Amino acid sequence: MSDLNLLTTDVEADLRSVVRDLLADRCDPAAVTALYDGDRSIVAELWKVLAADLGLAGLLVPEERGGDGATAVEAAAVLEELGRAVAPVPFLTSAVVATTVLLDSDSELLAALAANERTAALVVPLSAAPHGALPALRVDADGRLTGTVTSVAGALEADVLLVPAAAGDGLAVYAVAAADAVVAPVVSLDMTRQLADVTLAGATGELVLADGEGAVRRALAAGAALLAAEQVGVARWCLQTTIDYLKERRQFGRAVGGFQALKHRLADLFADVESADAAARYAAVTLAAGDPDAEIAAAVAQAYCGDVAVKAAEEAVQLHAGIGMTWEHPLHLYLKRAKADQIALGTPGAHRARLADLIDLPAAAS
Amino acid sequence: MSDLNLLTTDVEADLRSVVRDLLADRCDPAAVTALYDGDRSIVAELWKVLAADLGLAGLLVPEERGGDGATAVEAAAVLEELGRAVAPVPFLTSAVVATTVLLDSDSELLAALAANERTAALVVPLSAAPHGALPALRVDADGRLTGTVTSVAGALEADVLLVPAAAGDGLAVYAVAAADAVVAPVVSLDMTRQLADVTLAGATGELVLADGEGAVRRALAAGAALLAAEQVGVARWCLQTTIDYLKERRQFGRAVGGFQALKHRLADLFADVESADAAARYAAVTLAAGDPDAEIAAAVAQAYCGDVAVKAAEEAVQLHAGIGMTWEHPLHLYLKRAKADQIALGTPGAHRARLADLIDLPAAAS
Amino acid sequence: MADETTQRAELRRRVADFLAAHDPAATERSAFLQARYDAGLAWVYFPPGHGGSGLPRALQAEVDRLFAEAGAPDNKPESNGIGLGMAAPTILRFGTEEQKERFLRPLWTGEEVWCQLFSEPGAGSDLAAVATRAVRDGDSWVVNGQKVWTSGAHNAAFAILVARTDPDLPKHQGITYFLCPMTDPGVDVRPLRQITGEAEFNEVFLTDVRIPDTQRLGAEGEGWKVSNATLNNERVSIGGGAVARESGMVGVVSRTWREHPELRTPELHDRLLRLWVDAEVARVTGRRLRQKLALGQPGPEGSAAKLTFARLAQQLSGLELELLGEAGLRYSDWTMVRPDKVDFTGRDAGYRYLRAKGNSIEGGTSEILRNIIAERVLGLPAEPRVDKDIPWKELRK
Amino acid sequence: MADETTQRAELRRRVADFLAAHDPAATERSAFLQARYDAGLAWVYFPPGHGGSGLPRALQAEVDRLFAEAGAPDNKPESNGIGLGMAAPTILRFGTEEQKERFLRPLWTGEEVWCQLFSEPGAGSDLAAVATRAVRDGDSWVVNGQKVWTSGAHNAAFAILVARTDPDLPKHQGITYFLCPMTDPGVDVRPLRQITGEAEFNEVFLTDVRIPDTQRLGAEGEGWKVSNATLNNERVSIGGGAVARESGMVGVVSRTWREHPELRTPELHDRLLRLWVDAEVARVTGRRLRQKLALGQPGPEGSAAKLTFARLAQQLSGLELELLGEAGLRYSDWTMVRPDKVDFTGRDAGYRYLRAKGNSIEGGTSEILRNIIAERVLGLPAEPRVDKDIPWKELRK
Repeated sequence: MSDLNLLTTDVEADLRSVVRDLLADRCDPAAVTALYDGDRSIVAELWKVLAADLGLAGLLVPEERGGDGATAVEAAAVLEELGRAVAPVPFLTSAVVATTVLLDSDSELLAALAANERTAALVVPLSAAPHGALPALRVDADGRLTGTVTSVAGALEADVLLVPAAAGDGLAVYAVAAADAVVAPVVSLDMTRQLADVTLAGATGELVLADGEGAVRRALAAGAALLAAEQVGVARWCLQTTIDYLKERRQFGRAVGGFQALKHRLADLFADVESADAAARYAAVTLAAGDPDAEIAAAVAQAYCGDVAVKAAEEAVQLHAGIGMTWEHPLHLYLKRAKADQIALGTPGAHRARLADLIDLPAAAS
Repeated sequence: MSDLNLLTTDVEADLRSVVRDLLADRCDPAAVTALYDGDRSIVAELWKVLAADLGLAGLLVPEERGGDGATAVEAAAVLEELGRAVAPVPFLTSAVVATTVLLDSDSELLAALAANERTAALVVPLSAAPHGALPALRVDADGRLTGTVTSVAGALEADVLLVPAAAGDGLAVYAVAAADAVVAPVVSLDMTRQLADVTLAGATGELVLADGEGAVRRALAAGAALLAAEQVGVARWCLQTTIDYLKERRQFGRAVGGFQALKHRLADLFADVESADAAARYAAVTLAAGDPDAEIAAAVAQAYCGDVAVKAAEEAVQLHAGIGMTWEHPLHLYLKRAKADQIALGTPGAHRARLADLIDLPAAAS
Repeated sequence: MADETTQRAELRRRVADFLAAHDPAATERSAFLQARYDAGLAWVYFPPGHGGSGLPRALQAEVDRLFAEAGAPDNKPESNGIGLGMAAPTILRFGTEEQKERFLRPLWTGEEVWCQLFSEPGAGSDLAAVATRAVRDGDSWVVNGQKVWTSGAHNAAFAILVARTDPDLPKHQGITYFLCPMTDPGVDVRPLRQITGEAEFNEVFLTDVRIPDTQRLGAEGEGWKVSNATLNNERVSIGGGAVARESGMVGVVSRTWREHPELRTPELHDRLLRLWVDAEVARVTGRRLRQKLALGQPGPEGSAAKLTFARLAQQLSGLELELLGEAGLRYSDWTMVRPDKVDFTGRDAGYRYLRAKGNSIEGGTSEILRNIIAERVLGLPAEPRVDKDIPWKELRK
Repeated sequence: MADETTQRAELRRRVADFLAAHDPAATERSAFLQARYDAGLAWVYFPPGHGGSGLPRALQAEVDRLFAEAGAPDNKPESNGIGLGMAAPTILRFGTEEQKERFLRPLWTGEEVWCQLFSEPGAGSDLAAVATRAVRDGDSWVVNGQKVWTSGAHNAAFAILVARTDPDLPKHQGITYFLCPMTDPGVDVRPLRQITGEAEFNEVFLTDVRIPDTQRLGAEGEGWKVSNATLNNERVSIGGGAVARESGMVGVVSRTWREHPELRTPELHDRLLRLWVDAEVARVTGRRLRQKLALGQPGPEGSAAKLTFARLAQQLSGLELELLGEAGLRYSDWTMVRPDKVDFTGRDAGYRYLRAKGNSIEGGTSEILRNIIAERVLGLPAEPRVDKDIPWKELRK
């Protein structure tokens, strides 16, 4: 790792600041909260601005296929900002995961994603880990797909679905128009990334990858590595918001942030968030560089950052006390995102178990 | 459990106060510390006073066999006080574990233990869990015993050794004079309960139990249940000593104990120690009553109290800071006892694993 | 002990006599409850004349069991937790004879439900910072201000209320305690939605609410002392709940574990076992606490028990979501409702996780409880106080 | 970056030239080191004339590597950690030209080893409470007092020392920083045995020790500021150690795990994996910190890194004893010795466990580091201070 730069680059800092300013303008917590009462009006509008106007839809698509040719490092910067704003957009699902699947295919769909003409979602449960079990729909001799996959993220925002289907011992990937599937919204713990149950009943699709298991797993691995940056964003917002509040909030004639027990907890949390930041960055940098350490780095980042984001959100609720329990304060949006993110793409425990193989720390023989 | 009294009885309070006063007089920390430099002079003297003068050697022996006929509740009270003073005496090994083995036998040895004419030790490693693997020495046709058992507690203080030996599929128990064995002292992490490696090379012994595995396991289980009380004693001393010190110690112009971060840690530790006390007491009370819950209670107490004692000792060192790291301050005696006790008679993890069976929370199928 | 045995036998006899005279099947519910109160068989540890018989608190479970076994109607304690747990003991201790006469009987029978008007947006942990003003006007007080975190306010007939009566005094000295009619037209109750989606609590706006001086509890300026007595009762009742093994959150998660072998992993197994052990230890510790309380040896474990209860509820419910995995990503319903009662372990795992976050805030935050343990139990120095001797009105808010 | 590449190439050329002129195999050790110092190739980020070349700190590893590869003798940095890590940067920053001239060269070559006389029995975390007195006497100072936790005092030629020079001023203002000769007959060094059995540190009793005023570092009364600069260096160097994966305690415990399949259990497995992840994250965090420092962007992670280092060392070494089980109950040797150097991961598991307890105390307790992070990094209010403006001599001790 000696040559990998772990510091923020100028390119990334510019991108980050553009995204942050835009979200400050266009991603109002009240509009995000309205998602919980079924008002999804913010989603399409915000995604249009981010995907098309800022060009984020094609961030990871090579220039020769119509994209920006940026790397995982820039995608991580975007995800950190999206996490910081609990932004309800399909960047992770379409511009990272579905895009990475399509990088292995020569489908024209990739260019359509890059141009934000289409938005895609890989049809797996959000909880699917890169190295875990994958769904596989039945495909008949006429190429018609049948089956249901539950708890799919990004499906509600997608107009095209990437569907894994059984193909001999392996997995093929088909692109199916969302209009040809039943996409049933799910009441989700995190309504800022609302899930859907996707059912296909004999729908036809375009075969995009005949032998696609590797691509699907790579896409989930990239998603997991970069989800860590989103988790850092969530954690940073929670930490900073809590610090700001505790400097203002007075009880017992003093700023609450001056009470040493809280200071020490915030100091520990700060150390955790800084560490999570470094772990997420290392995962992004090794992924971007195609470094052999990328797989370990991703597992480490997922084993670490998911718990830190949950801890930051939980500490934020506790230290805000009453006001942190209200619907009115945006904190609950972060708590729900953090908890859902902890389960997304494999729990920390699942990533630790995977890591045991990668680093030769085997489990007890039973 | 509705009828079991969890409060201190008068009998127990009296016993406790006699033992505590005696230890305050006779168990000077400097003399205990000298054990680490090989000066074991305190051991025999202190044990004589406790075992003979106070009659603690026969506490658990029924009156009709020459003892006090007291219960596990009184033994727990004694052990808590011994823990509080890190007293280097073989009460646990001889008066609890070895005595419990002999309760199943009609050997005269029990009366000799009760009268403090003899002191015994069960020849198993101190780390042996009640439900774990047990050593079994070879016994030849002439009844001669051969083999080595390492890290045996109480052997240095014993004049008679209770030796488990292979007997068909089961385990017999022989009593062997310590003089007929090689008892090699071990440099131990906790020199206040110094271990020894015991080697028998064809020694002859008295058969005290032909079918002794059950008795040995019951003895270790009683030891484990009551070790929890010792751990509570260690934890209480650490907590109280730290509180007392932090009320006196001044830094930054204030008593250090007034700093809120430390106050909150001590409040949490207090809650842990009170809980450990209740857990240890419930284990002793159910053991004394022959309650069907005794096995679960012992596993719970061992899973809980060992970690609390270690935490209390570690917090005490940290909050004493520099002085807590010195040889001069008795705290290190407690840290070493706490850490050794955590491993003794099964680690907390081993007791949790055992508990999984008892409470029907099975492990993952692998 | 012999004494308690005698008391217990005598109590059984009295209950049997009462049931013989008031057939539960044939007596109208509220008449039955009123008669039970008048017979001193309501809260038996209360004094005679106020629903009790001056017996040890330990006998209450016995009498409740006897009535339940006879099929008698109960006073729906879950619908009047604040009244029974907090208002009643405070009225008993600080009330005038007339106040006890007027309020305790309908409180116990459930005819009058109570709520609590203590917390304010600017006075959470620092309850003595209450800014709600009560101004004397003849034989009444006129109250203006805003309260929050009031459960059951929309069903309540009365509230226990603290308000500032003298802003010229230091903050702890100018507070008075009132029994406030919730039916006054100046009381405006608005649901306060919380992170679970539902509105279990309310905000209460008080505009020129009139309270007769006869409904002042304790002396003018004594409200701090009175409210502390109330809060101590709250903490004992919150911390001292469950008794059966695997009660509460640990039971819920253990059942999930047993019913879903396919979800089990080694790491979750050890975490669950650790929490199971902690929960069992907390249960035994609570049992010991109740034995102490029954003997009149109140220990410091009340605050410690609440700390542990909250931590366990949070860790267990968080673990359950990880265990459930995909199913943990789904929620039952975000629709805003006003639930009739709180059920920490009810609904789905997501609800339990979110609701448990309140356990370390409501009824005294865990931070305040740690201060209490450190200062009152361990005798460590108090926090430096800068606001103790300054007139309330001059404090920076 | 282009600039650094040029600098790096130029540096390689200079080292090659130096090695051509000074054959490591043929040059006497101290002559070689002195020549390296004089060539500005000692600590290359120091200024020219003081052993350096004013280069970025990032290049130090490169020059050390080049010399090591050539088989050149090094300056035994492990034997003079206080000198190189703390005294040298402080002398460079606050010293007069004469002081830099006199002290830096023999310090770097290892001819003069340094130790630190800061802590006292009554001044641990509260370093500004030092009671050791220095009284002016002509061109010298006469020092009396007691210091503790001094490592290497018995081998040291000099010490960095803080002493109180004006007790009439508030505590932070009356302190002065000195370079104290350890060869003075008034210096009495006594080993301080610690919980591991050995005496890694010393108590140092100072009786009428004379220090020339030319060995005062910084102005009279400026000792607080100077010592803080020293301590910041200490924390960076403590926190910024390991670089290779599985360096330090995590590597030791991982090896034990790999070598002993028979000791493995599921619960220990997950605990080890958690700590392995934490250690790896700490390693990456440290790597980023060093990249920041190399670019002159010192971040706040120095204190955080030390916190994490201590926590991991303690948790891992505690875990190892549980993993070892029976073997964890045995210890190597309690005999009192004075070790030449500290090895946190050496000896047996019991030693590692006990020694690691010091990691959160020495060089700033974890509690002090949390205060520093909270106040200086997060900008939270400082602790209420009661001793700030009162003359030292009037403070309650």
